[in-house]
Amino acid sequence: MFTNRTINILIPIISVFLGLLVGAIIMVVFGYNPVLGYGALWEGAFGDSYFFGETVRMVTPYILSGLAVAFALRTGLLNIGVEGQVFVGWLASVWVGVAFELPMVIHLPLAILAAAAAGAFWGFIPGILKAKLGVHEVIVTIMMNYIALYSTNAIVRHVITEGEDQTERIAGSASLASEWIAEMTFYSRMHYGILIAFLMALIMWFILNKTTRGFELRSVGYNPHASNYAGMSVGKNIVLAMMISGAFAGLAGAMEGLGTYGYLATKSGFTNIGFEGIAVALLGANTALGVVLAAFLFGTLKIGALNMPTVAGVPTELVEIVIALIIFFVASSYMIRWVILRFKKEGK
Amino acid sequence: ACGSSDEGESSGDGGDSNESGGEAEASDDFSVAMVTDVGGVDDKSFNQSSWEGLQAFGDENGLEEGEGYDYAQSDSEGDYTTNLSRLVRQDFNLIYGIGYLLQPALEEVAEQNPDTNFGLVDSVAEGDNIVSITFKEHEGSFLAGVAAALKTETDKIGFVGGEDGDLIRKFESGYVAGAKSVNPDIEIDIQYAESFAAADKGKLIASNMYNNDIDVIYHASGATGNGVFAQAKDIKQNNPDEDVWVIGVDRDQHEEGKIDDQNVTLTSMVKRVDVAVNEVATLTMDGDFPGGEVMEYGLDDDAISIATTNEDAMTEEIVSEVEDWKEKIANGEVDVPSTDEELEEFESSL
Amino acid sequence: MNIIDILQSIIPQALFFAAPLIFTALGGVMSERSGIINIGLEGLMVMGAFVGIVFNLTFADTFGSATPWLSILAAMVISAIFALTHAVASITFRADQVVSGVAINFLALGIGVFLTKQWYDKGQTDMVSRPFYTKDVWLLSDIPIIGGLFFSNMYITSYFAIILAFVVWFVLFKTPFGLRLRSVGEHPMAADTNGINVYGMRYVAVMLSGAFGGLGGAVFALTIAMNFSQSTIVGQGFMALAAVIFGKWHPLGAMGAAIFFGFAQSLSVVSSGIPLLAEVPQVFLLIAPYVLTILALAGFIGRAEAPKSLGEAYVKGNR
Amino acid sequence: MDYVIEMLNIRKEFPGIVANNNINLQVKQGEIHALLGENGAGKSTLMNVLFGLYQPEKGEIRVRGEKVNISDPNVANRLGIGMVHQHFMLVDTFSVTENIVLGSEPKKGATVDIKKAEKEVLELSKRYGLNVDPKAKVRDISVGMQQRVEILKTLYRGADILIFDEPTAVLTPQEIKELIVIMQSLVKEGKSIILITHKLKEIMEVCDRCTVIRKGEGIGTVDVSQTNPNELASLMVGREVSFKTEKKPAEPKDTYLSIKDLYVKDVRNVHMVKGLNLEVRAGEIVGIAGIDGNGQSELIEAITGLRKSESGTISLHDKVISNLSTRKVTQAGISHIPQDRHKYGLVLDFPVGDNMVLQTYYQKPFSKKGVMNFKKIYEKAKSLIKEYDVRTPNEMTKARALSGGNQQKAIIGREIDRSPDLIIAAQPTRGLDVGAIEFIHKKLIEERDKGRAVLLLSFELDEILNLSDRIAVMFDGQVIAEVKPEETNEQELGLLMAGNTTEKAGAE
Ligand SMILES: Nc1ncnc2c1ncn2[C@@H]1O[C@H](COP(=O)(O)OP(=O)(O)OP(=O)(O)O)[C@@H](O)[C@H]1O
Ligand SMILES: Nc1ncnc2c1ncn2[C@@H]1O[C@H](COP(=O)(O)OP(=O)(O)OP(=O)(O)O)[C@@H](O)[C@H]1O
Ligand SMILES: [Mg+2]
Ligand SMILES: [Mg+2]
Repeated sequence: MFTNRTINILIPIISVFLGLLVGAIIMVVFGYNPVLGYGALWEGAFGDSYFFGETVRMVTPYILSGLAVAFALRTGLLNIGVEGQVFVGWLASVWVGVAFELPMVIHLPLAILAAAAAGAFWGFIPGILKAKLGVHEVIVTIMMNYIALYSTNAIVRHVITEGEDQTERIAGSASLASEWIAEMTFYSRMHYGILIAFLMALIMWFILNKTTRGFELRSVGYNPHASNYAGMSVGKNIVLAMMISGAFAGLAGAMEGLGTYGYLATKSGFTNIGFEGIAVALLGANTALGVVLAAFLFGTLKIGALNMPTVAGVPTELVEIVIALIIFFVASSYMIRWVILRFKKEGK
Repeated sequence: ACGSSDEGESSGDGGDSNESGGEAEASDDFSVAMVTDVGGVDDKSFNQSSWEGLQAFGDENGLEEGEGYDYAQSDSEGDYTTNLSRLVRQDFNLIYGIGYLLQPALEEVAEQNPDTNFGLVDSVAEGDNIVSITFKEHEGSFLAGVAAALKTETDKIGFVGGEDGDLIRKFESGYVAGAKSVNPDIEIDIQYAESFAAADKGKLIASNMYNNDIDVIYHASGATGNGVFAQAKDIKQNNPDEDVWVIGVDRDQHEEGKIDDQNVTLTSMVKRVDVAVNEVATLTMDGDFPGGEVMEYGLDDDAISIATTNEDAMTEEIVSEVEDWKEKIANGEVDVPSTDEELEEFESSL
Repeated sequence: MNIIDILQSIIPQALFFAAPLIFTALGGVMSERSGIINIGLEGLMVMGAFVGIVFNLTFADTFGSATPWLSILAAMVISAIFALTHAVASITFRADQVVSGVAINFLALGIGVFLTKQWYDKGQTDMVSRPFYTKDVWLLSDIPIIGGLFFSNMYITSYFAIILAFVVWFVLFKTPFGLRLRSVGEHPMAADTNGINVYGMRYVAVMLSGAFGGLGGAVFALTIAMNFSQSTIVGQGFMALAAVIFGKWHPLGAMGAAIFFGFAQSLSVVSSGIPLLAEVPQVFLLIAPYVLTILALAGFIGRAEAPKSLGEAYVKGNR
Repeated sequence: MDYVIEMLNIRKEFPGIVANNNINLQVKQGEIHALLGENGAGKSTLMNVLFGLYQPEKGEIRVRGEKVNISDPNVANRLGIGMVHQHFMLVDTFSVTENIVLGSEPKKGATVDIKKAEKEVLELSKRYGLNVDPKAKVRDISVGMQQRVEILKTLYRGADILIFDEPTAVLTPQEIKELIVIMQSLVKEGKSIILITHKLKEIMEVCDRCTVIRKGEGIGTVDVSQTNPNELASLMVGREVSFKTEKKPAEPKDTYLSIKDLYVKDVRNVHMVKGLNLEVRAGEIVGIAGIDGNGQSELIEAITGLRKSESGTISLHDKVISNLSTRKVTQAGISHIPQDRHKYGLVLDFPVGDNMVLQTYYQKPFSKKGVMNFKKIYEKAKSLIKEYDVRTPNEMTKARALSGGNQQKAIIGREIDRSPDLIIAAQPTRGLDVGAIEFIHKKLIEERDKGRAVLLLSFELDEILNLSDRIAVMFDGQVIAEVKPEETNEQELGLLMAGNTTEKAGAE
């Protein structure tokens, strides 16, 4: 009745269900109407094509930051620096977007590539430090987040502009936004970036599962000693893994810079795109398809939540709690698996 | 302005319906809403003040919260546009964006929705259906500077900014100009925490400043200022005779300065966003939406003022001198600088 | 400014900045020494800050001057209980420990802000009326130079943090409990065959990390932030995690790392008053603490060896 | 005669497998009782049940005649049962003393009374002639020493029934001798011992009785004095086994591997190989005999490119390969069966199939232009699995789920299949049962006969003597003697390995 495969698919579904269930219980306890609350959430995410567009807009960077974390984890690295890599990617894409006047076929790809390169560079530093000096990537990436935050602010303020809080808008030729989509979705900010995100999910899957490079990266991630014994260069693969992960994160920044916003404003704190990427990756079991699905769930919950206070009076934080619970339940899949197997035994 | 009219034409009938829509608006089904920045309507700052303005407006006109007036809370930068658009789609007639951070989002949404009227608080946005509401914070800050210069016993005062940028520079310029006008030799230490939410950084900066004999600090730094208050109160607690002062911002921060029966809040640069928001809403309801205009509120509208709650600290002398300078600003005798360049000019003219 | 003045303004500040990080990092050391990764330190601090502030606001009138102490105690207890979620997930349910830690971070902030909105009807609390204040240490503060550097205008919580670091060191390295706790993190099966309750030890360690993390958050709230909101704890937990690794999972090392962070931060503030450094663009001072940390790691700290079984769920009888 | 231990009708299941089925084991007071069985027969499981790590589904345990319920190791300790595990249960970073007292520490106030503990450990160690340094860190001491720490651990807890799970698999011949002496002195003190080993010779030498289990079933108990190795082996495997590996005389041809004046440093930057010279020719097996720690590992790592050589040359055919990368060395035609199969040999979380192409994944037909062709890879894997009798559900099974013996067969298949000129086999049969050993030896000889050069490193003199055509004895970083297996014996080799060359000269 339940094969291993169905159980693997069932677990996230059950987790989401349990998370929402506990969320509903919390709403009841605090005197809200859960039907109204979740109704508002649904309306806010899919109510009409505008909200749908916004949901997709939100999902786009989540896919990429999720891929970034997932890619690193698949190669044995914990990249907490996605946040910082998003910043530098955003900065690079906007910089290229405002600094040049080029035909779109050159300008847009150039801006996207710049973001990927900037993110890759930001991943290179912890990568090389780990490969050459054995410095723990977690601390370096945490530090690099702060460095990215303050440096991009300073660059926006003093290099790209003269003392302004935000850059100019990027040239139309570097923009991912589309009038066509905007019209379709009553001016949501959904943009072509979602296609890039899908493409990158495909690329991640392809690199890891189909290429010799991916084989090496995974091998090094699982067992560096054996990989070294088999003639692979452990250091090179660590650096490369961090760079590819960083490039995905940089692209997430480009989605914001070239798609959603079209500019970069100085920031007081983190965007959380990177931190939420950790959750997305983990919920998606570090697989490409899983990340895409998890990003959709996150985007839906986040955008839908904005509608909850106005319509149902429920604070948006309820959704944070629900998300946390879903992550817990997925992580504790052992428990769910155990219950399912119990169930199965008794069914027989 | 030229650019925006071009685009107005390109969206064709949108412009027409805007005009007709604007005039046909009857006061009985008028509705107004606002989008906060990440501070939220209880930030004890301009978001809260704006919301109070809307609530007052609602009360005066018998509107119901949720129908007649409402707000949407933003949790991150990405939510601004979503919230604005959502309110448009809920058919609010006038929608405010609170805070300069909303400028790009508001411009974008306003352009897409020419039928709706928008108001932007704290910054200038372009668009025929947008009214920009700004404040002459530099004037208020000037008076804060005057008060600081009069209060200090060490002739050293400090300024703590949140994120460096045009808006906070305006505070800084006014403050420096005010202080120097009273005492050209005064030393002013200016520091930015690079965040509106770094209480620890605020405390470090304040501690460093008070250590260096600075006795009055003006903060324009949101929650970072919590750290400034914490440090001042800490000093006061240890030595009730030591005079250290904080000048609050946006609202009267008298509460924050309380320690036992003393208070470290010298005064606050109060910005009555509520007054402005209420007034513009009323104008709009009456069919006089000042689209495309910049409404600048200052001392003369009582939208900017200096709090005198702490009567022990704000002695009559100080208050009367502050009043004198206020007079001078009102009658144009003093032109308060609002940028670094203007400040430089101002200082050289002293 | 002469050098003494500079030090005098840097050291006490470095210590008050460091204290919350020290507490939290000690919690991290406890948990990770027992083999459980704790990325949820940030969330534990959030919980501690929330509880500390709420308790203080609620009971200031009842308990008077004992309020701040009781507040941090309450924060410790509640955070320890809260950490139980991490323990149950990662020890009993064998959850990926990183995942569970990430969930802790989301959950704490969600609960904290949600309840703030429920109870206070706004996104942030009022300021507390009974925070911690600094004190001069009786007699010691009169010692020339040293007194000014280390015993004047200090929070008692800063000393408490340093003392706790030594206590944790003592417990971990001198007592049977510590020996057992470390063995569980290095080789749980060896511990098991020696009759040590691996799960029990890990539960205790994770709950202690909750207590210390909560303590760190509460101390931050009651010495620095004074109220609780969404943005009270923004990244301090991650800095504490960095201190754990920087300090090589050693309580005194973690303390040193936290003080180093505090020192770098306060240096970046103070340096605007030091002639040579005043010319340096602001951004370099802002990023200095983080760059210094990376350089320190790359330069002379080198490879840090984590507890051997860190991150691995212990399943009885598995090889 | 009274039994100290009686395990009656024990049944222990794991998901999908019955590891022990109705097994009986009765141990007499003061005897050394052997437990014999193939890899995976269920020996360790049975002992873990006795030690309280596992709970049996069925059956009864009696200790000194009393029925007991051993719910966890603490109970076992209290009953005087101690176990030296197959995989050592020691905390690397702790000192010897800390490891021994862990869980029952002597206290002084709130602290561990480490002084007292050290004194006690030293006394115990002296009493049983174990000779350990109580202050040394476990990671700094040899494997043999670690094992003695394990023994001390049980003695410290007052055990008088000791279980040894494959204690000799990881020891050098000298260490085995010492262990045997220790065991005999323990029995003299009135203790009883259960010994698991695959080495029939050891059973014959020290044990009183032997219980045989096969595939989870008890086969029976025999008096060692009434039996012989052949009988034991066939009881265990269920068929006849040949011990002496059949092989024709070698026909050595061109020199393939040639090492001149090689110097290599280890991780601590100490010279471990000091001017070593060695040649291996096509069609011969050269065995390296030596006590662990005389530079063997460093030598192999230097040849295979895993470690830098300081000076001297290593050449394959006439091409110098010193300090080439591992990949280049592999391409030059060297295969390497590593000592530690879990650490170096396999990526345990990869499927068996992927592990089969760990060095060749980037070559045709397994990949083209950087894109993997898993169809080809799994075809290859299937054929290797078949040819080398790797027992695995299929090629998609994770390597982790295979038993040690089958993991080793997979590695050997992979390494031999590359048709290398030189095969370096480091401890290829460590911890394997006689059936598996037989198979692997046969394969290595087959390769030799095909004209390949084989360099064999082993700490088992039997294996060296059986398999080698020429034996190089390594001592202190040099080859101090070369002997022919048919012209020497264990006695002489033992002396040579201890660095005693004069004896050798005298013998010639
Ligand atoms: N923890 C476990 N989970 C699942 N199966 C197990 C476990 N431990 C042992 N087994 C199974 O029980 C069987 C007996 O294993 P055991 O380790 O007792 O064998 P053994 O006789 O000690 O072998 P060896 O001589 O190689 O040490 C094995 O075939 C294995 O499949
Ligand atoms: N992680 C695991 N997942 C699934 N099965 C496992 C796992 N670990 C062990 N096993 C089972 O245990 C069996 C034997 O493993 P084990 O390592 O004890 O083999 P072994 O022949 O005793 O080798 P060695 O003597 O080298 O330990 C395998 O056949 C396998 O079925
Ligand atoms: Mg085994
Ligand atoms: Mg075994």
